[in-house]
Amino acid sequence: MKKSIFQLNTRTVVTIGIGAALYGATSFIGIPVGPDTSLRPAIALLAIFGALFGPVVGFIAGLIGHVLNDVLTSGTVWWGWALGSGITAAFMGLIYVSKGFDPQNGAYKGKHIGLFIFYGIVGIIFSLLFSGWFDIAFMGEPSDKLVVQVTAASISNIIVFLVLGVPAVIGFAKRNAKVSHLSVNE
Amino acid sequence: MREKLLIGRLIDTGSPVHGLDPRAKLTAMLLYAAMVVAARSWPALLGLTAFSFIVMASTRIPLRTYLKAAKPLRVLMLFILIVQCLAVKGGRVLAAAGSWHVDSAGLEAGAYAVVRMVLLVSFTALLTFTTSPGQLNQGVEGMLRPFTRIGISPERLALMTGIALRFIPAILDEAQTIMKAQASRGADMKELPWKEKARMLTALLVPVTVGAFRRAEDLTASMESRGYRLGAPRTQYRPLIWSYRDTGFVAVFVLMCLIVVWIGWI
Amino acid sequence: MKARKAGRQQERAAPEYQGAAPVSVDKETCAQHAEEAADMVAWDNVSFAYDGQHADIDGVSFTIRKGEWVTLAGANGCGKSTLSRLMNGLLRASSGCISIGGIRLEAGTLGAIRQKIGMVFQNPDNQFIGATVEEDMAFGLEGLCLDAEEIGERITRYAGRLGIGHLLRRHPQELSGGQKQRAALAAILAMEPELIILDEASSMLDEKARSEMLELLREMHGEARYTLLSITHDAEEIFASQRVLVMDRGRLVADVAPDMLFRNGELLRLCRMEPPFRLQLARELEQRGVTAAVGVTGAMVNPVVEEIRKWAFCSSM
Amino acid sequence: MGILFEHVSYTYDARSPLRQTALQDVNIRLAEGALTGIAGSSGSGKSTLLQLLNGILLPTEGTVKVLDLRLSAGEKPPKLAPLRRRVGLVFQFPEQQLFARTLEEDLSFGPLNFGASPEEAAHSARKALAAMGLCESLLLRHPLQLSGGQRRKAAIASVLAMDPDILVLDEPGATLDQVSRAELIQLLHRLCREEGKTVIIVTHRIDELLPYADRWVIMHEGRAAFQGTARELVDAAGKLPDYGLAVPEPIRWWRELEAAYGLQAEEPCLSPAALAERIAQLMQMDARKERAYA
Ligand SMILES: Nc1ncnc2c1ncn2[C@@H]1O[C@H](COP(=O)(O)OP(=O)(O)OP(=O)(O)O)[C@@H](O)[C@H]1O
Ligand SMILES: Nc1ncnc2c1ncn2[C@@H]1O[C@H](COP(=O)(O)OP(=O)(O)OP(=O)(O)O)[C@@H](O)[C@H]1O
Ligand SMILES: [Mg+2]
Ligand SMILES: [Mg+2]
Repeated sequence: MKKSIFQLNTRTVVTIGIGAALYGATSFIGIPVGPDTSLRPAIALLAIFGALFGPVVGFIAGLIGHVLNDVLTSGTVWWGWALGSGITAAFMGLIYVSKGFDPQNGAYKGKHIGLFIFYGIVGIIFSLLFSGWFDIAFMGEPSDKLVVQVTAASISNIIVFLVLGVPAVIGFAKRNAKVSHLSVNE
Repeated sequence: MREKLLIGRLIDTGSPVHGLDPRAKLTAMLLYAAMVVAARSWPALLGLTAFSFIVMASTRIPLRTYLKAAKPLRVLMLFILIVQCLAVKGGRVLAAAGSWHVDSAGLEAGAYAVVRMVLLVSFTALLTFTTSPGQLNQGVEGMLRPFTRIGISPERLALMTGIALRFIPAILDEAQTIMKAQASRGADMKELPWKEKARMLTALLVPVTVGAFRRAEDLTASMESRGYRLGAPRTQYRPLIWSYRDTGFVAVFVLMCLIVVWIGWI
Repeated sequence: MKARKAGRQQERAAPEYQGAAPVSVDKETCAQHAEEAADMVAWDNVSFAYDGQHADIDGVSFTIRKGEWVTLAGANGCGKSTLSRLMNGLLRASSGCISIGGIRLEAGTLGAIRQKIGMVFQNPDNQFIGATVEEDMAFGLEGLCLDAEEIGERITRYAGRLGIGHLLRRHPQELSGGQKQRAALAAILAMEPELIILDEASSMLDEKARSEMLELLREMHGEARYTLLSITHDAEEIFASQRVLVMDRGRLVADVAPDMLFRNGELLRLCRMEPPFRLQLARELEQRGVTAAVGVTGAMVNPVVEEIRKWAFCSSM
Repeated sequence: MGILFEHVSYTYDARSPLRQTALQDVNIRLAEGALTGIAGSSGSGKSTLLQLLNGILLPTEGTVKVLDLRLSAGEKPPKLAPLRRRVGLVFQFPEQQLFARTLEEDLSFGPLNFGASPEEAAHSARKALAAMGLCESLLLRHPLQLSGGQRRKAAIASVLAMDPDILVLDEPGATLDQVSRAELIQLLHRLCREEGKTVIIVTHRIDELLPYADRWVIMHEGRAAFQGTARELVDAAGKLPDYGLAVPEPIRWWRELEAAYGLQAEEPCLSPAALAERIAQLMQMDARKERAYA
């Protein structure tokens, strides 16, 4: 059973909390590829939250997760990038709204995957442009640095999304098609 | 991994700053961030630096602990410095190699950006050094109160961030225990070749993710069986109390803000 | 059988309690139970299956009166934890009826019922909500709408009694196994719920902490306000309780007094228990012809003999 | 060779203001091929001690010598894979031990990593499962779909499947029913006697392990407060309350018997059967003596 995307019960709240924690925690892991940019497997998690719980949960979990990670590592929040994380997840979560897609019960079709990839890539690029613009506009960051950073981050995030995120969601859906009693879907 | 979290932790020295209302500290931090953005000249920046030192000193936490907070960003800072040096032209030529040359204006812009960053990062660490995550969360909840009108529920948000805060260390620990479990059965991340490492990373992320969702399940169970219901009335064990000292603290920041703007003006 | 099937179908249709999905049951039997307000817990023919086929809880009926202290015993995997999770609606019975404190467990009453039950889970790791032990204890108390003073008082009292007073500021993850278990217990006991369910809450405690916990439970039980259901494999804890429910492969097979359990070899085998050391010793002595009846001279043997008298053990084993 | 702790200390979060010293200046020798019991009140550092044994934690001070490896504070540790091949550690919480998608995958994870073929791995997985008395129908379940006790048995099985030389178990009996606990101890005892494995068990139920353990270590506030044989433990039993432990019942009985009959030189009988046998003997002697007087 798919729930409305705006329904908030204790479970959703906890899921968002734990999701944010997961994103925040895994954001520590990364293979550096540029200044302040790295291949972060955490991006795959945004895909998972989005696909499994919808854009709203994805957005909040991504945002809070990023903010907390920032707070915990340096004490400073880069709001542009934090919002960016949320936006990415929200875009990826658009797939949740489309008809017939329900990974929790193992229901998905080929076209969903195509759509998911499309949403994901658009989301990544859009959110990074947003973050870059935000930094220039509000934080007074030098713009040349940001061009490099945004490009590097887009590429690395798309790679992670395609290599880890999409297969993870498909794998999850496949598994749920078989096993009916996963702890997640009770 | 856990050690990385260190800088985000409370260091209890019992200073007056520790005792302030988290809302006051949050407001002050926002003002401070505004000051850093507004400080567009060297005198303003120096004034701000001096101000920062005074406030930092009043927390009785050693200065080097603050500097440590900025350490993870050193690569980024170096990068910014280099980019700025190469990009901004003007003033005296300091060094040249072929068609490349570094100008004094470039160096100045670079140094300027770096100082601002160090200030921002190390000073905002003050918030996390002097406030427990729970208090911080309570503070955020308090700050968001006015937004209830537009449909944001601060309690829920606070609960979400609270859970997230509580579980980040837990998840890191879990990742660590899974790594331990895998290592003690012969798959040590540290000792594997690169390609294997990538494979292991997935072998780590999957159980951590699944584990986290199971935690969500267990935690919901635990909360619900302690009678938690969304929106049900609750009392607070440590309610926030705003005192005149909090007003004073914020006032100092407002004043400093005005000074910075004023310096920028003249 | 039929009723169970119908229940399962419903379960599939509405896997969550939030929806108003009535459990298909005999309304009369339930009403009957609800009338007997002295019953804290009343189960009537409850079944449950994780996979929808093999009943993990199979037609279980029992009642626990207010103020009683009952132990649930049984071999590993016989369904004790499942039973406890059915009790507060974390799992949903496929058939049968559960009522707690006279209220029937169903979608609408879930909140009210959970208010009455305090439950310590088998694995202490995932049940901490707060970022410190203190915050965690406060979480439940805040939900009870107590004032700050009362909360503080209860935290100090219960943490002190369970010997974790010095750990209040710690992150739950930074505790040792036994410390975690005591912290989880303290958080529940501090809420002073009407019905306390302990799922192997003492399994990692050392002897001393265990007896401290038992002492506290005894005291709470003495106040007659609390009903206790403890799941345990520990003989000492079983002796402290008034009644033992023995489970075997999802069924309730016995409902006896603790000392009767230890006298009944058949039952002991079913729940894979062994009598405590002194009973084993007494039995061994008996097999060797050393009984209370035999004149015992040595100074030392007297205590054993006394024990033998106490448990009135002669030829039953 | 065996296992040697030399002035070992361990501090959690050593470099932070939140440091917690769990072990302080521990000096222990654990004999090879013996069954050692470790006890101590909760929070005394037992779990920490065990994790030092296979390099999961590295000492913050001092040196741990396991087999032919040295783990020293401040030194770069040698390659640990061979160590882990030979030291199997069962964690205190089985949830932390099991991570794979099915129990079968989990059980064969270790053997596969140490170079067994898939068939061999499957075989040792099944063997370990049988040794722990679990049903094969559980193999396809997710580890978290087991009951608490089954999960613990599965965690132990996952280590048994690797067939390590040194078996280290952290409270393996917690949440197991009593018969399973007794069976487990007998299994470990057999592995120790017949296959020469070194077995180290942390337990809160000293009485259950007493008849089997060759040596004991008692931890107290991060220090090794006592180490020695069962006989020495009986002699030192008076100090146990100081270490926050109750005197185990078998020891209490034996000490009374000892005092009454002057058996201080004897190897103590600590299982119900052995103790009863000894009491019966003593009483027969008494009876004979009485008859002789009469
Ligand atoms: N991850 C951790 N971070 C900080 N401190 C810890 C951590 N784990 C344990 N400690 C502390 O170290 C001390 C020793 O803990 P350890 O887990 O070794 O105890 P233990 O003897 O195994 O106890 P138990 O019988 O309760 O499991 C305890 O005081 C504990 O609070
Ligand atoms: N999530 C689950 N999915 C499927 N089966 C389960 C699940 N949890 C438990 N079981 C099965 O249900 C049965 C009862 O489990 P339960 O946890 O209630 O046992 P228990 O009596 O608490 O045992 P223990 O003493 O080992 O904790 C077991 O056979 C177990 O394998
Ligand atoms: Mg159980
Ligand atoms: Mg331990």
